[in-house]
This record gives sequence, structure tokens and C-alpha cells, in this order.
Amino acid sequence: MSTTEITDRQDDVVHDDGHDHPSDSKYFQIALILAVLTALEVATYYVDIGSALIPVLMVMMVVKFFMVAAWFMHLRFDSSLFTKFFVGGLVLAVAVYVIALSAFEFWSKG
Amino acid sequence: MIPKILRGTGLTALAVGLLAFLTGCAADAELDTLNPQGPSARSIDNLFDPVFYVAVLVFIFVFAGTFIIWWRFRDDHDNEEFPHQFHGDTRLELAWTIVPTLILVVISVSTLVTLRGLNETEANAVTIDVDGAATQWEPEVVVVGQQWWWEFRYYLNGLDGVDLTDARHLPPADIVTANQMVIPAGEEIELAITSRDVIHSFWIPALNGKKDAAPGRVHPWKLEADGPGVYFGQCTEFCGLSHSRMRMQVVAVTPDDFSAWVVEQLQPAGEPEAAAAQRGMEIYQSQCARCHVVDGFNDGSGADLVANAAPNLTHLMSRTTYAGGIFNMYEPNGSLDRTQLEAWLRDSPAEKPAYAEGRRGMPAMGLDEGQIDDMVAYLTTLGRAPALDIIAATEVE
Amino acid sequence: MSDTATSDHATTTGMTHNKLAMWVFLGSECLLFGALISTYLVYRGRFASGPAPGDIFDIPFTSVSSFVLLMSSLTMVLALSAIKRGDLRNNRLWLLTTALLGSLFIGGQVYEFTTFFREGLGYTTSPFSSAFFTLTGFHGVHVSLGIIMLMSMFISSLRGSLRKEHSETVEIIGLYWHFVDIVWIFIFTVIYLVPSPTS
Amino acid sequence: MTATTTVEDVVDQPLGVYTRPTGGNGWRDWITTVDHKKIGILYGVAALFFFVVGGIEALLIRLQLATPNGTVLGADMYNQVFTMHGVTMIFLAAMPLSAAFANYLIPLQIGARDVAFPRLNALSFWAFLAGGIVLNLSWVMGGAPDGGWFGYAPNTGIVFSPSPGMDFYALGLQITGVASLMSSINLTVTVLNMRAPGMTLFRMPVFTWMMLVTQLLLVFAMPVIAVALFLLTFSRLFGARFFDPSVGGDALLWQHLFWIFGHPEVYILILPSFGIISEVIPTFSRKPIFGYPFMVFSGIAIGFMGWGVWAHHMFVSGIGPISVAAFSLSTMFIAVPTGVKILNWMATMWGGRIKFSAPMLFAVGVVSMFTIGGLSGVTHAISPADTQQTDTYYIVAHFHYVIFGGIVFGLFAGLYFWWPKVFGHMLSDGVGKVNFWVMLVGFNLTFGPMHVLGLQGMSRRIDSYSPGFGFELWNMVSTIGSFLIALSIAIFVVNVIMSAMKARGQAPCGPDPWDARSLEWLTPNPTPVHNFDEVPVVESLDEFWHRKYGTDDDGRVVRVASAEEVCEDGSAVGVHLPPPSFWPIVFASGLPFIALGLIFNLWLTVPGGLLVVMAIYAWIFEPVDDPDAAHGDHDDHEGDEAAADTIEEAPVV
Ligand code: HEA
Ligand code: HEA
Ligand code: HEC
Ligand code: CUA
Ligand SMILES: [Cu+2]
Repeated sequence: MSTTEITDRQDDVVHDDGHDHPSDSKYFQIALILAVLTALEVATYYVDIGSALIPVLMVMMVVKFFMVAAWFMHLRFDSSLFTKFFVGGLVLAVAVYVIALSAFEFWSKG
Repeated sequence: MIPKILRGTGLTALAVGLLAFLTGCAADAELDTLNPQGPSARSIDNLFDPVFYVAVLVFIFVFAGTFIIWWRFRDDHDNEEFPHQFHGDTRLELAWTIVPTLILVVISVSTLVTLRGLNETEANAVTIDVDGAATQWEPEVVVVGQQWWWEFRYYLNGLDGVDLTDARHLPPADIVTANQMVIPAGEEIELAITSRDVIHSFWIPALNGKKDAAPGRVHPWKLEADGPGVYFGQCTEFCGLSHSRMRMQVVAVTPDDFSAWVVEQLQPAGEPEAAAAQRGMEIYQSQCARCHVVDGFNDGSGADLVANAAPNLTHLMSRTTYAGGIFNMYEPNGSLDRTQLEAWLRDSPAEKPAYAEGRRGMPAMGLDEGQIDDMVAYLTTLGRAPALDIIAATEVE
Repeated sequence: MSDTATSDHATTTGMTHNKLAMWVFLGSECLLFGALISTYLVYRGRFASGPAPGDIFDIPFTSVSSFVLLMSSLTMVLALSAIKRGDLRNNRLWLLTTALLGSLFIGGQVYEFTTFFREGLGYTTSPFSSAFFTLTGFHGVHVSLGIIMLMSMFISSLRGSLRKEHSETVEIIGLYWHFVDIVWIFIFTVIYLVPSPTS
Repeated sequence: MTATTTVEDVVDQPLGVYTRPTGGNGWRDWITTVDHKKIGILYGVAALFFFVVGGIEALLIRLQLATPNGTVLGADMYNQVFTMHGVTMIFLAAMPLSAAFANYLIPLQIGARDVAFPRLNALSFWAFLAGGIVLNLSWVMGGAPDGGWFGYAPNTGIVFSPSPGMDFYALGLQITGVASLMSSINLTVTVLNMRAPGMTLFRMPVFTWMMLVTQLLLVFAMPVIAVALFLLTFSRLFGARFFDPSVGGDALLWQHLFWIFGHPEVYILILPSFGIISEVIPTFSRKPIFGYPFMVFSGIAIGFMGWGVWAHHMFVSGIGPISVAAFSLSTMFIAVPTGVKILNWMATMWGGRIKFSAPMLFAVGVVSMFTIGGLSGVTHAISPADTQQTDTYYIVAHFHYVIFGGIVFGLFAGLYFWWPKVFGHMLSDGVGKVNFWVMLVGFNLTFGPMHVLGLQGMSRRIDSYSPGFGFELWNMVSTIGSFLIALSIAIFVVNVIMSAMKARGQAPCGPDPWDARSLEWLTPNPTPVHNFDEVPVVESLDEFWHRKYGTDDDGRVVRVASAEEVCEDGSAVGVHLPPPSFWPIVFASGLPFIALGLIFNLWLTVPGGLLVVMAIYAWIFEPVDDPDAAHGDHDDHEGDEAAADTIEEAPVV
């Protein structure tokens, strides 16, 4: 029964306290924003916004994505190590597959 | 032939000497990648050689270092004393990060330059004299791979408007031949490479690097031979059972000879006169026409094969090798190699592995000896044998 | 010595093994879904003689089921919040709701698949159809696994073996659930809302 | 395998080592073990077995190609043999042998009791074995895979490869892939989460670092091949149209997916070996590793850059010129971090007092032989030149130089180096040296000539060649060389057997036979089942060495303690250990049934599925039968938590 408790906090440590997690009402707020964003997304199906469509959709998607990750998955509050893994995987995936799709001339031919 | 890379460098003198001695016997390395006979292959070689020397230099550096270390610092720890302990040196680290980077930057630039050259095409045209009327042809050949032979299609009006997207149903071409591509020497030939089944790869080392033939895709590539000659090739993408027996040759001839070749190839097959050949023609009609095409006799509406094509036999005799370029049609003296051809007709899968039951490759036709004789008689009426020097140059073992 | 393989309190980073492993796994899943989505994108225009995506997608319907899945993320996080407070009753309630919303989504997907099938889009119709069913099928399998896990937790809770001190289990399964949700956020936008080719 | 019996014998010896009351060393203990050391040994034995299988396949290849128009195998069999050779060597020999080292050594090097999820670890091993068995069952169940290890579509489709071989390939590799993924997550968590106090990331040995990078590459690369294999499986079994060009399926999709996985995979293979020799070289040079941070960062850089180069396998596949140019450049620059490593190893040796024992010989072999392969790699990266080289024996030469010269030599260095750690006795160094030299000569005779063959235009994956292309001589030389390699492997096997026999009945070798540097040597040899008596507190890189040596006033190194004083005696008792479990092997044994069921008869998937489900269920509810459970002073929550944890990786019981 020795050592570990204190000494093992090291370079990459951020402690997961868990006490500053948001309240339920915060979660409802987030969900509301997500719902509104989804409604806006679906609205683009009915309203023609021309060439802005894809950028707008992408922005909304990314916002939703990160809101769920940050709030519901607690990345905002948890160890940055988790964010590193997740964002690492995400960035790697996006980079690799965007390059692969480019090799298929996806962006020009679709 | 000794790979060129190993010739004439003081640094590899020993290796060269040894190699020269050991490879001296291998006189005809027709697939040698270091013996370019055309501009594209030469530009590749000119890039590869210096890079190879750089690699040899780096290797010698590392190796010499290893030997020096072995020489100077070996010690069996007989005494307990430790050598001077040092943990690193940032300047050294920087040096051996930066120096290789610089070397590679130089290599990158020359790579990009070569790459651009290989992807550029020039506008050229050859004159073809058909029945006294000269036409201009911008040399383009459609190359189609299938298990396990190559087809070459010439569209003399150019490829504009020719739909190549479905290689299994290509528009009729003016000339269709197999395994031996005839081109005018000194002209850049553009290739459109595709496949009817799996991926193959088209490669004539003396003329250019390789390019895959993939079903559903048409890949541009080019070839140019410095002068008349015969250049060997091999399918280099693994394509199943007889991948190793899927070879090809490029026969580069003078522009005049090329024009004459075209004129001849444009002729449809005639009616044979000899009785045996006529009997052979009937067998052809009943047994072979479901796959093969002889222009002027049966048209090319597709073959009973996965690839939907078998070699066009109209000018069979004008080709000196067949079945994926692995058999000689003629003896060195110019007479037909009857034994081999008969063996092929008797039982082709025994001669060249195939999955005939899976409709890939030529099946054994079950002809009796008499029918085989008749068949050979008919086949010899299809096209005319080329000159003896070509027969000699294209010979395979 | 307390340093056993299982000790939660003695980890170097202060994170439990389980939670760290889940995050690493989710990083890995990004590459899995990335490959499936890329496959779909390459093939969405290759519908051969079958229906094209633009012909058959029913955006209003999919919007509703996407919304259902999105809201299940809310209920999931509420379940976690409840168990952290020690509120086991609400925890159970929200776990069950989440599972139900998930099942609703799966039901929607089954309905969508059968409709598409009736409209002539079989699994083997075209590269597009194969890619579409594979991608959404993989997502569906993930959701279904999530439902099984949620229900297992629900049952444990009923039996009294899921208590406040086990909130991390809920949290980890929640992570998985949210991940599956954000994958769908991506799929919904990129595959459904971005205009697809029509025949 | 002989190795196993030796282990048992040696481990059996009562060294005052703590043994678990319930655990013996019979077969039952081996199949239920969750101990990372035993699992490491299991990996090693299985990998060496498959190495010999793959090697025999290689010898068949070489026999067929020894002379023109070879008739040893015939075209069909040849294609199966070379495919299985590549698959076996890569997935069933090289990767698991690395896993053997990772499993055995990572916990020891970071001062941990075990890995983070011991049962999952056992499952990873058994699943890998199940995958290997599935792959090899194909030989007797309708034909082995015949589409090459790279399995290019559409040649692997049902039309062109109608035998079930490619189904075995897809499903077998899928299973080994899942095993690798599980193991990589496990080891990643282990390294991050279970380091002994004071063991910061930058006090970890280079070996552990390289293994960490390897595990991360696995974490991200395995899902990509998983998708590729799913697409293949669904195409073959359910008629999906992914690779059917007649309806727009694209032959290049498979290639991209395969190589997005495939290139990181080659670094997955090489980095462990880099790690091994980074331990061996400093030890035998009696100097610390030169440029530790650069070693670490170059390894990370290699892992990173490895993701951006995959299309160098596709230079002639018809991707556009811009892609070719981009991938050509990105590939070349991987030479930079790799060069940093090579030169740092040389700088480590420089100025040392080097003892060329067998491990060191193999390590120096890596430095020089890998460089040859790396340099030919750079000549492929020059994309125009690669259009001449690709799919020729010049490539075969390249990758056997990096693989055999880099990986096999590295793994042998590791085997000789850590053998006493694992089995408590040394391998004969003299025989080891002979082993090395025979291998070095055989290796160069085998693969050196392939450079010439390739440049002379000999294609890969051809079952025969005609005389007259100048291929005869070098193929014969290469075949002779391959039998020399076989001889060297046989010498190794003899060494193993003889050393084990000699050690029988003897006391184990001393605690620190090489005057080593890292933490694993703190434990006695062979490692006791509980690893450390006391969790070490780490103060520096090369902790073990620093406990033995200090410096005097002149800055000279002086011994401050003998190894015996520093090393633990393994006498701790009552250490809480994860108890063994049946369920990993039960789980894994369901997998072949599922695979065979998918191929032959869906009904077979039922027992397979039942086994798996049963194992998962039992896994979760497994009773705690650990005799020491009461002793465990962490909060013992197994009993109640069990129900809560579902199919998630449950906390290890
Ligand atoms: C362990 C496995 C391993 C490793 C480490 C590597 C390392 C490298 N590989 Fe290799 N490769 C394979 C395994 C590996 N490869 C396999 C299995 C295949 C064939 C797959 C198949 O088709 O079946 C293959 C194929 C392959 C190809 C495709 C060939 C083709 O099919 O056409 C290419 C092309 O660029 C390539 C390049 C490289 C490069 C640039 C490196 C670099 O990482 C090497 C870097 C190292 C050095 C350069 C040496 C040390 C450096 C210095 C001393 C510094 C100074 C150097 C310079 C200034 C140049 N490899
Ligand atoms: C880890 C990877 C690895 C290793 C170690 C090897 C090792 C060897 N390989 Fe390799 N090889 C590959 C990976 C590997 N290979 C891959 C990926 C391919 C590409 C496949 C494809 O194209 O799909 C390939 C392809 C390949 C080819 C090209 C086939 C072709 O394209 O047609 C050849 C040809 O010579 C070859 C030869 C060898 C030889 C002679 C060895 C030797 O080094 C083997 C030496 C080992 C032994 C000889 C062990 C046997 C020992 C005994 C029998 C004695 C034991 C005694 C007792 C038990 C008492 N291999
Ligand atoms: C089911 C289809 C099929 C039938 C029927 C068939 N062949 Fe073939 N034939 C092929 C294929 C495919 C090839 C190419 C084989 C190869 O190169 O691997 C071929 C090749 C040949 C060649 C060599 C052509 C060249 O230039 O390479 C000759 C000659 C030939 N066949 C003659 C015949 C004759 C004569 C018959 C009838 C008695 C016949 N074939 C019937 C499919 C067929
Ligand atoms: Cu065609 Cu290989
Ligand atoms: Cu690579």
C-alpha cells in the first residue's frame, strides 16, 4: 500500500473530477439548439439557398457534431487526453479520406 | 546484358566486376529496364541512375560507418570501465535531418520534371497510303487486357467519339490484332489502356514504364521507339492463373512498312481454295466462331467468354507469336511450327493453364487429328507471314 | 501493493482504464465509418439501371427519425446525470427512453429499407445500393448494440445492481451512444441533405 | 513447440517464486491464463510456428522458381502458395511476434503488474490463433486464397476466384484484425495508464515508445482493412456490387482501402523492431541511446507520415498525375525520420565499448540491412522510376530487405536478448553467432540477386519464367540462399533445444546477464508471475542502469550497486493477480465456426454464435474466484459491477 496516489500524476494528467458537469437544464438548452439546427438543416430541403447550400449544411453539421461531443460526451470537461484521441482519429479520418476521395476526382466529378 | 546501373562506377567496381562476370552469359535480357530504346524509357532511366548512385553513396556511408565502428569500438568488456557517456548532440541531429532533406529536395524536383514529361503528349501524324489515297493518322492504339492475352485495336479515324467506357462491348475497329502491336518507329504512339475482366498491366520496359489496364477505366499512356526493332513485354499485374504467360511484343517498323502493314491488315479474309482448308473453315464455322472473329467471315458480336472476346484470327499468320505471346508461330527458317499449333488446337489448357470451365481461356476443342490438320490448313490461309528478320527477332523460348 | 491491473484509482492519467479504452475505440471507429462513408460517396452516382439516391430518399421521413436519434442523446445524458445524483428511478426512466428512441430509429430504418426495396433498390442492384445499405446497416448494427447495452443496464438497475457508484458504466455506454449519434449527424447531412444524383 | 515445454520446465523450478495456489503450469493453465507474460509466450510460440509455415511456403516458391519453366507446384498451386506466404508471414508471423514482445515487455518496462485488460488480452491471442487456423484450414477445405496478399479486386471476386480461398482470406484476416484491434486498445491504455510512479512519458524506454506508436497505428489502421474485407466478403457471399465494373464498381476502391491500411501496416511491422534494437544497441555499447528525444520523435513522425504515402503502391494504377506527384514526394521524405534513427543508432555505437554478442550482431544487422531496403524504397518513391520497377523482383528485393533485414533480424535480436528474461537461461551465444552469420549470408544470397532480377525485368507473382531473359542464374542463387536461411532457422531451433536441455536442473542465470538498462531487468529471471515485488519508483530514463551506476567526481561511471543488490528477488507473496478465465478461449473458438458457417453452411454459425454469446455472458458474470480477492486493497467491486457491465469490455475481474 504505497506510492501511487500522489506521485503518479504526471505530465499528461488532467484529473477527471466530474463535479463541474453541467446541470440538466444546460442539457436541455443544448438539445434545444440541436433541435433548432436540425430544423434549419431540414429547411434547406424546402428553401432554395443556391450555392450557399453545401457550406451552410457543413457548418451546421460541424456545429451539431461538436456540441454533442463537447457537452453530451463531456469533452469540454474531461481530460484533454480523450479529446486528443477522438479529435486525432477524426482529423486523421477526414484527412485520409478527403485525400482518397480527391484521388477519385470526387470533388470535380461528384 | 549487365544492368547498366552496375556499369562504370568506380564506387561499385567490385560489384560490377563480379556482376559482369556472372551475368556475362545472359546475353539477351529483353526485359531489361536499364536499356531504354525510346524517349520515355530514357527519361526514366536518366532519373533513376543518379538516384541510384545517391542511394549507393548513402549506403556506403552507413556501411563504412558500421565497419569503422566494428573496427574501432569492439571490446569484450574485459574491463569494467565505461566509455565516455554522451546523450546526444542537437547540432548533429539537425545536420542529419537537414542534409537528407536537401538531397531529397533535389531528387523531388527532378522527379517532378520527369513526371511532367511522361504525361505530356505531342501532336503527330503518320501518313498511310491506302489504295493510293493518303490518309493522316494520329497514332493511337487501344490496348485491351483480358485473361490472358492482349488485344490491340486501331481506329484509323481517331479515337474522338469512340466510346471506350465498356471494354466488353467496344465499337468495331479497323484493325484488331493480338499480342503483337505493330507501330511506326520514331513516332509517339498514344495508348488508351483498358481491360475486359481483371486488372492487368501493360509494360514494354525498353520503351516506357508500365500502366495498369483496369476494367471500367481507360488509362492514357504513350510509347515511342527510337528505331525499328522488336520490344518485349509482360503483363505485370497479377491477373490469375496464367498471369506469367501473358506477354506481348511491340514491333516497330519504318513508316513505309507500317503503311504497308496497315493496308494488309485492312483486308478481310478470303475464301480458301484447298479442300482441307475448306473443311477447316467449316469446323471453324461450327466450333470456333462462337468465340473467335475472322473478318469477312463472321463478325465480332461477342464471344462466349467472361471477357466477351477471343483473339481476332483474321491475320493470324501475320503474328509470329500467339496465345499471350508464349508460342512461336514459325520455325527460325520461316516455316510454320506445325507441332506447336497442332498441340494448341488439340488441347490448349494443357499448353497454357486456363479456367475454360469458368469461361476464361480457350477450352480443349476435342478435335480429332484429321480435323486438326484441316484446321491448320485453314488457319494458314489467314494472313501472310512477316519477313524473316521479324520472325527471328520475335522468337520466344 | 495496490497497483493491480484493475485498480481504478491508481492509473497514471487519473482516467479509468475503461473510459480511456472507450475513447481510443471511438477514435478507431472514426476510421471505420470514414471508410464506409467514403465508399458511399464514391458510389452514390453509380446506380446502374437501378434507382438513384436522389430518386428515393425521403427527406421528411429521415428528418424525423434523425431527430428521434438526436433527442436520444439528450435522454442518454439525462440518464447519466440522474445516476450521478443517485437518482436511480430517473436513471432507469431515461435509460429506457433512450433505448426506446433508439428502437424507434431502428424501426424507421427498417421501414426505409423495405420501402427502398419495394422501389427496386436491392442490396445487389448497384454499387450505390450496396454502399448505401452497407453504410446505414453498419450504423444500424451499432445502434442495435447500443440498445442491447442500454437494456442490460436497465435490467441491472431493476435488479438493484446499477447504483450510484456505477455511474461510470452509464457514462461509458453513453459515450458510445453519443458517438453513434454524431455519426448519424454526419450521415444525415452528407448523405441525405446534400443533394444526391438523380437518374 | 519445443519452446513451450522448455518454458514449463524452467518456470516449474521453485525459485522461491510466488505461484498462485490455483494456477499450475499444465495445459489448462496455458489456455486459461490471463497473465501477460504467458500470453506473450503463447504469441511467440504461435508466431514462430507460423513463421516456419510461411518459410516452408517460401521454400516452395523458391524451388518452383529455381529453374526456368519450373514444375514443382504448377500455376494454380503456386498462386495459392505465394498468397499464403505473404499473408502468413505478415499477419501470422511478423505481427504476432511483435505482439509477443509487446505483451511480455511493455508491462515490465513501465513497472506494471499486467496489462489493463488481462482477459481481453487473452481473447486477443486466441482470436488471432483462431484467425490463423481459419486461414490455414483453406488448404484442406477447397483451396487456399489465390489472389495475392494484396487481394486486388476484381480478381478476388467470385467469378475470377471461384474457390472458397478468398472467403477464407477475408474472414480469417477479419478475425486476426479484430484481435489486433483489441490488443492495440489494450496496450495503448496500458502504456498510458499503468506506468509506475515517476515513469513519465519521456522516461519510457524507446522500445515502449515504439510499441505505443505501433499500437496507435493499429488502432487507426485496422478499421480500414476491416471495411475493405467487409466489402470483399459481402461481394463474394451476398453479391454486393462494390467491385463489379459492369455496373460502375471501381477496381481502385479496394486498392485505396487496402493500402491506406497497408502502408501504416509496414510501419506497424518495423517499429517494434526499431524499438528492440534501440534497447539492444545501448546495452552492448555501454552507452545511453544517442538522442533519445529524437529517437522518440522520429518514431512518432514515421507513424504520422506513414498515413500520407499509401498511393505509392498505386503509381501505375491509373490515379491522376497530381496524385502520383504528391504521393511520390510525401513518400521520399519518410526517409528523413528513418535516417535520423539509423544515424542515431550509429552514434550510439560510436565511441562505445561494444560487445558483439548475438543480440548485438542481429541489431547491427538491422542497421545495415534495413538501410539497403530503405534506400531501394527511396528509388521506388521516384514515381517515374517506379513505373519500371513496380511488380518486379526489384520490389520483392526491397521489401524483403526491410522485412527480413529490418524485422526478422530485429526480432531475433530481441529473442536472443530477452530469452534469459523469459526462460531464465541464456541461449548459447556461440551458436547464436553462427546463427547470425549463416542467416546474414543466406539472406543476402536470397534477396540480393532479386535486385538484379527485377531490374532485368522479372515480374512478381509469376509461377514460371522462360529461359533466355537472363533470369536463370540469379534465381538459382536465390534459391540456394533461401535454403541457407532455412539452415539458420534450424540452427536457432537447435540452439533453443540445446540451451534448454543444458539449463535443465541448473539454477537460473543471474539477474542481469547483459548489464542491461531498463526496468524489466529489475525483476528476477525468469520473471515471477507477479512481476515486481514492489512497484518501482522511477527517477530517470534507464532507471535500472542508474540504480547500478553512478559517477565519480571526474564524471566517470562507477558501479554503486551490484545487480544482485538492485534486482528484486521475486519473493513477494499475496500479490493480487487477475485470476485465469476460460471464456477468452471459448469466445475465440466460436469465431472459426462463424467463418466456416458464412462460407459453407449458415447453420454452422449457430453453434459459433452460441459459443460467442455464451462467452460474453459468462465473461460478464464470471464469479470472482480469486483467492486473493480479499487481499486486494482497491475497492473490490466485481460482484456488483458484474451485472452492470454489458458487452462493453467489462472491468477485469
Ligand atoms: C517493414 C516494412 C517496410 C518498410 C519499413 C518500408 C519502407 C519504405 N518503403 Fe516499402 N514496401 C514494403 C514494406 C516496407 N517498406 C512492402 C511489403 C512493399 C510491397 C507491398 C506489395 O506490393 O506486396 C513495399 C513497397 C514499397 C513501394 C511500392 C513499390 C511498388 O509496388 O511499386 C514503395 C514506393 O515508394 C516503397 C517505398 C518505401 C520507402 C520510401 C520506405 C522508407 O520508409 C524507407 C526509409 C529508409 C531509408 C531511406 C534508409 C535510411 C535513411 C538514411 C540512411 C538517410 C539518408 C537517406 C537519403 C538521403 C535517401 N515501398
Ligand atoms: C514478414 C514477411 C515476410 C518474410 C519473413 C518473408 C520471407 C521470405 N520470402 Fe517472402 N513475401 C512476403 C513477406 C515475407 N517473406 C510478402 C508480403 C510477399 C508478397 C506476396 C504477394 O505478392 O502476395 C512475399 C513474396 C515472396 C516472393 C515472391 C513471390 C512472387 O511474387 O511470386 C518470394 C520469392 O522468392 C519470397 C521469398 C521469401 C523467402 C525465400 C523468405 C525466407 O526468408 C523465408 C525464410 C524462412 C524459412 C526458410 C523458415 C523455414 C525453416 C525451416 C524449414 C527449418 C525449420 C526447422 C525445424 C522446425 C527443425 N517471398
Ligand atoms: C470458348 C471460346 C473459344 C473457342 C470456342 C475457341 N477459342 Fe481459340 N482462343 C480462345 C481464347 C480465350 C484464346 C486466347 C488464349 C490465350 O492467349 O490465353 C484463344 C486463342 C486462340 C489462338 C491463338 C490466337 C493468338 O493470336 O493468340 C488460336 C490460333 C485459336 N484460339 C484457334 C481456335 C480454333 C481453331 C478454334 C476452334 C477449333 C478455337 N480457337 C475455339 C477462345 C476460344
Ligand atoms: Cu494479365 Cu497479369
Ligand atoms: Cu508502402
